[in-house]
Amino acid sequence: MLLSAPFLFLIASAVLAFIPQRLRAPLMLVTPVLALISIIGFGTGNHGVLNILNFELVLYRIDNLSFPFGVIFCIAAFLASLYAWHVRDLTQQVATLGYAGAALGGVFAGDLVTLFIWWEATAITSVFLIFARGTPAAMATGMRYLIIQVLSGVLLLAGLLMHFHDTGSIAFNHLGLQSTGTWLIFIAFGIKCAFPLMHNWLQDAYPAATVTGTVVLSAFTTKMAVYTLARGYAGTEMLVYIGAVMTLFPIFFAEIENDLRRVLAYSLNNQLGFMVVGVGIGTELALNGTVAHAFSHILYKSLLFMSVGAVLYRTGTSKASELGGLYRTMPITMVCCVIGAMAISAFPLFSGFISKSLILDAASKNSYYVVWFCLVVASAGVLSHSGIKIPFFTFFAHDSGKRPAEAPMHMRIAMIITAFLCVFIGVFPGFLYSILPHEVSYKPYTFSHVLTQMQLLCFALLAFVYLMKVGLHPHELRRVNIDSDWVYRKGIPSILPGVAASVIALNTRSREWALKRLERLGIQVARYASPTGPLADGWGVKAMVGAVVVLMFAILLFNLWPNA
Amino acid sequence: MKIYARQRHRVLQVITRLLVPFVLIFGLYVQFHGDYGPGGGFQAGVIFASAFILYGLIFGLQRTRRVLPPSVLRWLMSLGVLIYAGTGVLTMLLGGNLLDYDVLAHDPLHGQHWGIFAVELGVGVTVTAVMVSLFYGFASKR
Amino acid sequence: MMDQLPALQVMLPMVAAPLIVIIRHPFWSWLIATLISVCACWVSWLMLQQVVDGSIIRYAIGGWEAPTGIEFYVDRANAGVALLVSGLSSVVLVYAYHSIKRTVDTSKHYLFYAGWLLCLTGLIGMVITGDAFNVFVFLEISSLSTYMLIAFGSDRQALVASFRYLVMGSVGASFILIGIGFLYAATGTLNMVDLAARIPDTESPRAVLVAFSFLTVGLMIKAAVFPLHGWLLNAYHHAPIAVTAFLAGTATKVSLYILVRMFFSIFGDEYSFGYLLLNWVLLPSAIAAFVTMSLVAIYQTDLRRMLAYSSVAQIGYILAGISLATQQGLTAAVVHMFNHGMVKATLFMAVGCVLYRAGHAHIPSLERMMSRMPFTTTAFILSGLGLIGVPLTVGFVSKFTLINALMEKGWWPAVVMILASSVMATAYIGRVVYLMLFREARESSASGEGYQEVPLLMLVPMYALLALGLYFGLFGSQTLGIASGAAESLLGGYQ
Amino acid sequence: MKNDSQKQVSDDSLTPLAKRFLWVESADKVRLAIYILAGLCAVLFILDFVVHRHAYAPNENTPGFYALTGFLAFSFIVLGAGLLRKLIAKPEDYYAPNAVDAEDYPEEGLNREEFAPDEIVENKPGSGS
Repeated sequence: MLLSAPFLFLIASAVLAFIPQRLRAPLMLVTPVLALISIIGFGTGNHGVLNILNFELVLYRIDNLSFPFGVIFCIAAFLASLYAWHVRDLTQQVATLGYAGAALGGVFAGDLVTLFIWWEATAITSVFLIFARGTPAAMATGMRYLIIQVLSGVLLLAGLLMHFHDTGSIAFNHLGLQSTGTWLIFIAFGIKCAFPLMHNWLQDAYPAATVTGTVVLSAFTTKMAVYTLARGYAGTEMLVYIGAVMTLFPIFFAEIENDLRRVLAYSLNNQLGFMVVGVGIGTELALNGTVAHAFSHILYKSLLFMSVGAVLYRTGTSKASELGGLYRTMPITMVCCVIGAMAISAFPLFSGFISKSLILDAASKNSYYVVWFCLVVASAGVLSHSGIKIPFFTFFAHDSGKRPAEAPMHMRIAMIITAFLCVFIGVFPGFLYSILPHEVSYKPYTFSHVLTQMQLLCFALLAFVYLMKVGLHPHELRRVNIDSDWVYRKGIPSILPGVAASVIALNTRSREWALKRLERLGIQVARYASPTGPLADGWGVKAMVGAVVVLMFAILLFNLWPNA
Repeated sequence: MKIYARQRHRVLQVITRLLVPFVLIFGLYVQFHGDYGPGGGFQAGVIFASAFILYGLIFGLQRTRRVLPPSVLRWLMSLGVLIYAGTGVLTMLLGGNLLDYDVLAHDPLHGQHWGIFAVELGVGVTVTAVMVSLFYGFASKR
Repeated sequence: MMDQLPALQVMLPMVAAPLIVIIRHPFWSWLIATLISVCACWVSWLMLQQVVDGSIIRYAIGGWEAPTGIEFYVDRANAGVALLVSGLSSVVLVYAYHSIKRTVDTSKHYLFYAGWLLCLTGLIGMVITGDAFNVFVFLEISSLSTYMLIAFGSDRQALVASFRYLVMGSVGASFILIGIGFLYAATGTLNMVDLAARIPDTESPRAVLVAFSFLTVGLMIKAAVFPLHGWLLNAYHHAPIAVTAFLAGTATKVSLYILVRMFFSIFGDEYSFGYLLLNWVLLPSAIAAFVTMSLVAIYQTDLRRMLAYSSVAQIGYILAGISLATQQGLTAAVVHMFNHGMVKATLFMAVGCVLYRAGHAHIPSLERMMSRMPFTTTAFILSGLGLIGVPLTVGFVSKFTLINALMEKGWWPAVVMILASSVMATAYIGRVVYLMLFREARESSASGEGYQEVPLLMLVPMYALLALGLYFGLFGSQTLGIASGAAESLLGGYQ
Repeated sequence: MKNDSQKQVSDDSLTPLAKRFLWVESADKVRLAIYILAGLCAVLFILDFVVHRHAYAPNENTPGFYALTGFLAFSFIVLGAGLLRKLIAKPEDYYAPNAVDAEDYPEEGLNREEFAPDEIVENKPGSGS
């Protein structure tokens, strides 16, 4: 069991702390490779079945659905480690491996209890990637992130307990929305999957992480959530509509967002929407689409985060308003970024094309026409914020005058490998299709499909050109845009003083009274429980004998009762 | 308790000297007659010890300690327990259950006889030693 | 020889104790005690193997068959408890060598180890005997030697503590004796199996009732059930730490075992709980135990005392499981006896290590223990997690089973109370852990020399026990399986 | 497209890869690119009338459906987003000090390095750091 992929990561992350500096980065590269070998070596089936407390815990379930996620997680961990070769911060290194291991553990968990443990582990390990930025603001952001993640875990725990109480089983198979317990689990998954109105943590936290941390963060948590949804709630119709909303609304926010890493976070949210729609449809084709899209998404989203991260690494900013014209001195980063942008926009011959179309096809085949149309619109939107905005405002547009050096060697290698994979999957979809959960008969490269996609994208591009020429395209401004998280970040805190003031004004006396009571209670408790207090001390022989008499009396009384 | 070891208790001393052997013999009698009649290790031990206690009352602690040093007592205490437990172990070694005296001799009757004898001896030795050391303990501490 | 195991179990330490007194050599007496204890442990392991399938060993002492003679009665339940007792004794004895050398005068070592073996004899005897009066005899053997062991504590308070325990223990023992006497008067037998058979048709139910009440209260004193726990605190606090570790793991558990045996096997759960409403006494005192004692533990300043209070609280959990009188509740109780025995012994051993180097166990002075005694601190923290009941530890296994059992019966308030007391346990363990790990040493104590780690002979047994605890935490189904079998044996009464 | 005075790096010292993209500086060439795009769009649009597509969704077969959708959706999103910004945009330090929006990325996590043409020329692209 120690050789299973999650534990390999955990062991490696523990070992990191004890080996010299120069061996750490290589170890981080080797671990994902070993883990991948382990996943393939174990083969499909339930491994590591433990019987604890009469529960059957399945620590390592490899099947058609979890296998592709395991593979892509290993790849993502490898690429992120390569990208982070320069990092000398032990905390981040340990967190990276631990986080990847926890996410793998979640994906391979065959029961809800194991899932819960890994679920919380992802939260706890990943937050260090945000803390590692080291500023007080990052600490605050990390705490917000952690609270929401842990809340998700708590909901999962509550849900699984209720589910266990209802059914007597903790197996993690199809759950469906059938009871309060499964609803709670659904919400827990939804939080990590950034459902609308539960999404804020994503956009809040990812831009606050370190350069390399964001790359790591982007790969795991949300995709683990997509996996759990696909496992537990495939075919739940509500997900189709949730997913449709998810694809649409982040686009608008992404469009006007200045921080490019937050743009990418919104775009990540939008891409998750596609996957959630796939899960909601729940047919074999749709699930294939979800898995395929998660697979290719991890790659191109990592690539985009890497390129923006490289820019940040060299220039100190990732704000669109501060950047521009960097193609001169960072051409390789630029090319990689453009490849990532084309992949996410689903240009033919790129990975997004062959995965997203599965979901779109499933939507129209199952008569979700409105949703299908939303997805088409969203595809145009993806082009707007990720396909054009990211590379254009970073590397072209107006010249910011910045002349940073090209990204470091290891970053370039990481980006080139990732870019290659994006193209490779797009050109040879068979490789990806062969590891999908179900048999794939879909042919992405039909003439009409290529044609319609090209029409969509080219006309969208045309619209972009037109809007730029007319000057209607929003300028990049140093602004933040409030999202629904305003409610708990500003709204409630701003109302609170007012409410509190009125409460105080109205109830000063009663509050004081209550506080005094509480304080007195505290003092009383402390007095009784303190080492010299009566609860703790004073159990002399006399008191004890007294207690004996009382107890004896009580027992006799209770015993005689029925006789009398 | 105060120990008087003075000349003016000559009468007591003489009588004690006379009494002690009889007490001891009576103790032994109770001990060894225990398996047929009233008696046994506990009673015998106490009677046996009372001889020493009497001696100690009259002649003082020092002299009694010379007769029966505490180190010997400790040894005797353990020995008694060992005799008792050893009998049990012996029966086990001989193939019976714990304290199954039947196996100690050729026929069960003799076996029972020997077994009780040994066990009671152990009890007697221990009780004697414990009683005397209790006496020492109380007498020496004020 | 295999059929002589029950007798061997008792005779080994009993023969060795006087031998040690004769030998009188500190080292050799330690070695003999340890070896004998290990042998006893091995014997009880073999015994458990014989009965784990549900069979029963009945060993007639002196060849006199049951109702007439005294017998040892071994089934799954008490073989397990015997293994716990002898196993903990062995581990703690290995550990005790250095620790005792520090606290007890060398010239008295032989007495200490002889007393230890006698205590072991008594405890094991209580567990495996099938005769009610014999229970009392062995109880006295173990109690008397325990008083002695406690009095070996290094400070003068130890004598007082020992004396207080002696008074309370004697009250308890006499209650038990009176109870047994009434039982004998009512039924004319002392053999437990026979008692169980005769009690239902006895002509004097009042006498049985009184016997039941006396036995219950007497055993509750010996088991330190909540309002009767007063002796335990000082005893655990002032006894030599090895003794505390041993007693905390075994003595109260054995009494609880006798209590369970009595409730379920002799009187039968119908009688104890269905008819006599005992859970109106047991459950309230259990809940009061784990709520108030956990609360009190938070405020303690001495580590030993804190753990002593926590012990009383944990006994409350076991009692709560017993008072459920269901298969699952009893399983929880039995498994918690084991788990808590292991965890608490480990914790006290860790405290002993601290005492060994620091000379005190004053909680506020334990800052930065991690940097001074990393291994000890790690052991303390890990087993502390087990005490709290963090998932994947033994504490979780038993607490979870208990909560499940309570929920099955629908006793939600009790569940809430358990959760509340778990929070308190987190508070009192967490406070110590926080101090040990994080707080910067104050100037005054920082100026003192850093401690070193304790000798290997102390670390190894501690870690062995810790590893065992972790193992059973991960693979809880093994202990649960045995405990469930034990519960079955107990609930089923005598065949 | 402007501010040549800001450049400390002359275009000649750029790497060959970067030089290939210099056309974006020239307004003519950009215009040419736009014409090419427009031409491509026209071709794609016409193809729609020629090719028969198999479709599930209603209207999907209507010629120009995708073209129109792409153009309109994009415009709608961009314009809608512009309006949205009017509603929700706040100064960058709106959430400060509890958010990273307004702060600079900590220097210790960065490796700012100016482009050094000599080094690139010597080593050719793909080296450095």
